[in-house]
Amino acid sequence: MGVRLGSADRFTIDELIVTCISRQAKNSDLMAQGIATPLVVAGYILAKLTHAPDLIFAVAIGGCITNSWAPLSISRAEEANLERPLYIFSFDEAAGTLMFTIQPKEFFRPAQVDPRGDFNNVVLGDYYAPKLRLPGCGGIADVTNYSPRVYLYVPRHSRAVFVERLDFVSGVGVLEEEERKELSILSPGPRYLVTNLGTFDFEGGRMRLLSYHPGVRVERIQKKTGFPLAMAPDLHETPPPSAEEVMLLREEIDPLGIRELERLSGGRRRAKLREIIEREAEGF
Amino acid sequence: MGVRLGSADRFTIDELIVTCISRQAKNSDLMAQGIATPLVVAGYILAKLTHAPDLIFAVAIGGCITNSWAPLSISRAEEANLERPLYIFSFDEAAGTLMFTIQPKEFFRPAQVDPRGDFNNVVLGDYYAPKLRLPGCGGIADVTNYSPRVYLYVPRHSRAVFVERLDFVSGVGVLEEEERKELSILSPGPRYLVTNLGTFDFEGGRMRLLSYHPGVRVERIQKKTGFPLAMAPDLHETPPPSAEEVMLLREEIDPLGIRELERLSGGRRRAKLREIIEREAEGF
Amino acid sequence: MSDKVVTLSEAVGLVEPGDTIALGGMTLYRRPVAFARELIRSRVKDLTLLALTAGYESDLLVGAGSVRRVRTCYFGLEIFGLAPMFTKKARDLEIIEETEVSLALGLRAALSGIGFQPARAWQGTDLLKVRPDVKTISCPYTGERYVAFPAIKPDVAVIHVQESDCQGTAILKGNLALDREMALAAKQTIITTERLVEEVEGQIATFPSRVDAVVLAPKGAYPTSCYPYYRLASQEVLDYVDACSRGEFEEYLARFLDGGEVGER
Amino acid sequence: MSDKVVTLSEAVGLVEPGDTIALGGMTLYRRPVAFARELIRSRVKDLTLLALTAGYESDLLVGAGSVRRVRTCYFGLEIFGLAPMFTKKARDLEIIEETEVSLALGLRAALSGIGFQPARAWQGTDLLKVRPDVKTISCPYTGERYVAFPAIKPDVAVIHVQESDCQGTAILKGNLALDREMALAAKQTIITTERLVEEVEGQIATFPSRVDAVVLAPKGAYPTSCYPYYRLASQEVLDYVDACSRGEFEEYLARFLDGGEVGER
Repeated sequence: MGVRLGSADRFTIDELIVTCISRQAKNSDLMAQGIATPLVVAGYILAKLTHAPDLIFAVAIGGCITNSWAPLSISRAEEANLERPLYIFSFDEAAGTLMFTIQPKEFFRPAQVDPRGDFNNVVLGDYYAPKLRLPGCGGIADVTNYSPRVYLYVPRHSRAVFVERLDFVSGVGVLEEEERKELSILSPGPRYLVTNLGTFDFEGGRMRLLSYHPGVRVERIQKKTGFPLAMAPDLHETPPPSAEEVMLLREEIDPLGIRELERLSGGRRRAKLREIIEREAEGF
Repeated sequence: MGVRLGSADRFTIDELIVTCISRQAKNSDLMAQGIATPLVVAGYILAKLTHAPDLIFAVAIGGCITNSWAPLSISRAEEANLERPLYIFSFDEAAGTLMFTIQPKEFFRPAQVDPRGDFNNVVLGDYYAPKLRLPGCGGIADVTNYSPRVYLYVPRHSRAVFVERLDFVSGVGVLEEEERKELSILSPGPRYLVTNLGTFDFEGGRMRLLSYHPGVRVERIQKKTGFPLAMAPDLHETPPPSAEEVMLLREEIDPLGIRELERLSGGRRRAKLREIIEREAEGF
Repeated sequence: MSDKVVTLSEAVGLVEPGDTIALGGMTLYRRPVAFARELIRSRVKDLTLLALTAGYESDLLVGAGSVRRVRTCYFGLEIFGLAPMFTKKARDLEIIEETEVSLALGLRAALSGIGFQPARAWQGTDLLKVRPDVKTISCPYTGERYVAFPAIKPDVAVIHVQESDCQGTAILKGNLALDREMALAAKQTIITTERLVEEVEGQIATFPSRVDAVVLAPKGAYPTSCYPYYRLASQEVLDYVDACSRGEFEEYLARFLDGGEVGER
Repeated sequence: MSDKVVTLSEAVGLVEPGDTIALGGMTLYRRPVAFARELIRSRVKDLTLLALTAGYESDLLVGAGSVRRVRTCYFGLEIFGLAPMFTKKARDLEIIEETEVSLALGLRAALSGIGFQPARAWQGTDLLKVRPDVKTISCPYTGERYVAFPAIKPDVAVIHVQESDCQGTAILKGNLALDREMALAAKQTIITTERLVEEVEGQIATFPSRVDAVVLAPKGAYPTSCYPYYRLASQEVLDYVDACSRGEFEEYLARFLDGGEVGER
């Protein structure tokens, strides 16, 4: 979906997702950025430019902690992150001690999610004869053992993503107290999930609709989900981005529209990518 | 014992000990320096200025690795070490991984040594009602579990130091193969020992005289040792420092005579210390 | 100290078939691409490829058939999408699942000279099922069960750096990834460097006693980045993805192998 | 972000009787001496003193009766000799033997959120006899027996730094000791700083989310050093040793407590 130009009260679904991500960041939070997550990066920067000016970022690209930001970029992300780092870490330190201790919030993008918030980034189909081998889970199987600040986002909500049973569990959801204890798991599971259709949590160990995005019917969300959803008592429409948020996103944070890549695939994605890279090369 | 001025073929026992330490350093070695060990620091620098120009130092004061050196100093040791460090480490890294991996040579000064090279830096007398509580063993109980490069020096050889049985074992000596395996100990025990009377090793698991210092009779060494010594087949006189080595020590490496402190105690030590500190304050 | 400077092809000669080879950098950042090119040319096979995150040059190694086994926590091209040859050949590769913690602590165990490192990780996931070699251990204090990650000791580590001296004392600018740990843990370590200098300045990243070969390889990470000297050559990576999507990996590989030490747009 | 700047006496107020208090720096280098002075004035007792190496201010704390228990791998005055009050009172103190590894890995276990860290250390020594709380563990891969060092979580860490901002983002120059680890592992962390700055430059050593109080304390490490601002005041340390050797600790202590925040020769 392209950016619809026009008055600022109009917004794309990408922009709504970014805004939802932004709203989960509180001031002074430390926010972790994985790789290939432009919607997340845009969301964090949006928070910093609006309600959370003291936000700090722990970034994988560049391997550092920084409180500065630059517009989204493909070719220049690393140098932007490393321009004024507060702390450069090795992954020995990051994975071994630092991330446990400073406990960043992080948004992960799962390929599959089950009703209690377990998720999968490793493989689709049978593990030993996969339909599709995915890149792997990075540090998700680590973080979801201890972090109270696991957040999820799914740019393309579908029954292929939200399944009753995962092909492979690589991220831990909301477990029963007894199971958590037996497995020495400290994490309470994912705290929040935003998709292109609505926002959710896993309160009580079952995925629950908190809000539906403007123009999306609850029935459609349920239909696109491979298991029955719980409904929050105060179920409501997701508040749209403000005019200022949309303006910041389009003009300051992501003028090249890199955030749109997360909702594209195949040839359309490659074409968009080439367009962005060419514009970057021209110095945008 | 003060520095005897005069022709350079004369030398003090401190200078002979320093020279023996120096000779254990091979070019390109990494040499670790603990705290309060001026004889060792002088020995390492002497090696660097003579046969081992590429020597690298891992220093506790300053917490870094460096290949530069400065004359011995009390007030300025830290800034000298930190002037041009190659690597600043935290003790988490140093103790946790780095020292095991880069395996420096280190000279330790034990308060007691037993026949097989176990040693003690924790307490004299009964542990729970000590005659004298010592500062503690630093990392000795760690290093002697794995390092093949443990070296010892004892500036005042006596029956109080070399005892049949230690009051407390805080450094591991030469164990039987079976015992080493049972205790997961990789270190073969101390490789070398220099005292004010001679040089030794622990070949075969028993302290063995390798060389007697000029003017020292073997009988005297045995008499000053609280257990029978083995004798090396090629037992010989310790080669004295060269004129150049003595000159370097007195004029370049330790013009203030800080190395002498290790052989003094009580009021004489404090007086010497005050003299050195005052000379340092005057800008020597 | 002995000068360890050799050619790329001499350095590749240190790699034996069957070796576990650890490549430094992250995905598309400071990867030893020039080394990978020479490694493919050498026709050494059966390698186990170890990487924090495997990207461009790893995919070429897989596509070229140099690799039998992969150990990484991520194999992909980040914003450029899936790694085409890894994705295509996944069924034929032996994939040893890793995560950030299992890689970091595996290397740390080797660096600490012990067999394992404990962590609160992996439990409740299927990773332990597909890694039956990974054991758990009970904490003697809390009674909790932790995963005991086994030591990882690569046969060869290859790290691309900004500056090194002739003995292998090198520095890294930005992005440390797991390079320092790989360089220390490996049985043999190869440094490829943008610049050979008389003496490096700043915090060193490698210790000469643990470095076996130094190769001068300017632009040796291209088309991946080498901060701050050059940035990621996004068009080149996209060309690779496009070529693969047209089924033209072999043609791309031929061009890549032809490319000499330096690629430029 | 909230400003955490308080006075020394407010910061000392965070320390409760019975607390384990971790002091940063090493022996005679970058010690929180101004804080120790205020701590003695506060008459808080029964403290467990944790230090990588305990030196000048630790000996004063012991002499003044603030400390009941000591956890360190070295308690002394380096080239100045034994720490007089520690040596004198050793029989009355509870001494928990530590080494570099047990301290470093104890803090690391806390930072990793687990109960222990394994190491090849202490075996064949008497340390395990006098630390019956320290257990061993069998490696599930090699079968070797390692020591399992228990997590150390200080109640309060006090770190003297060269520069900090008002929120507790601080830097350390030179000599890191175990300060970064103490500051992260402690339940509460107090920074005393030579300078308060708007924004620190360079690699940070502390994270504001883990800092509770910031105290401006110029010359706050005197007579120990604060590289590169001032060096070890050797004459002052020697005066202390001399005073103690004349049996005049109490007189020295009175002068020390009188000394205000800054001592100068």
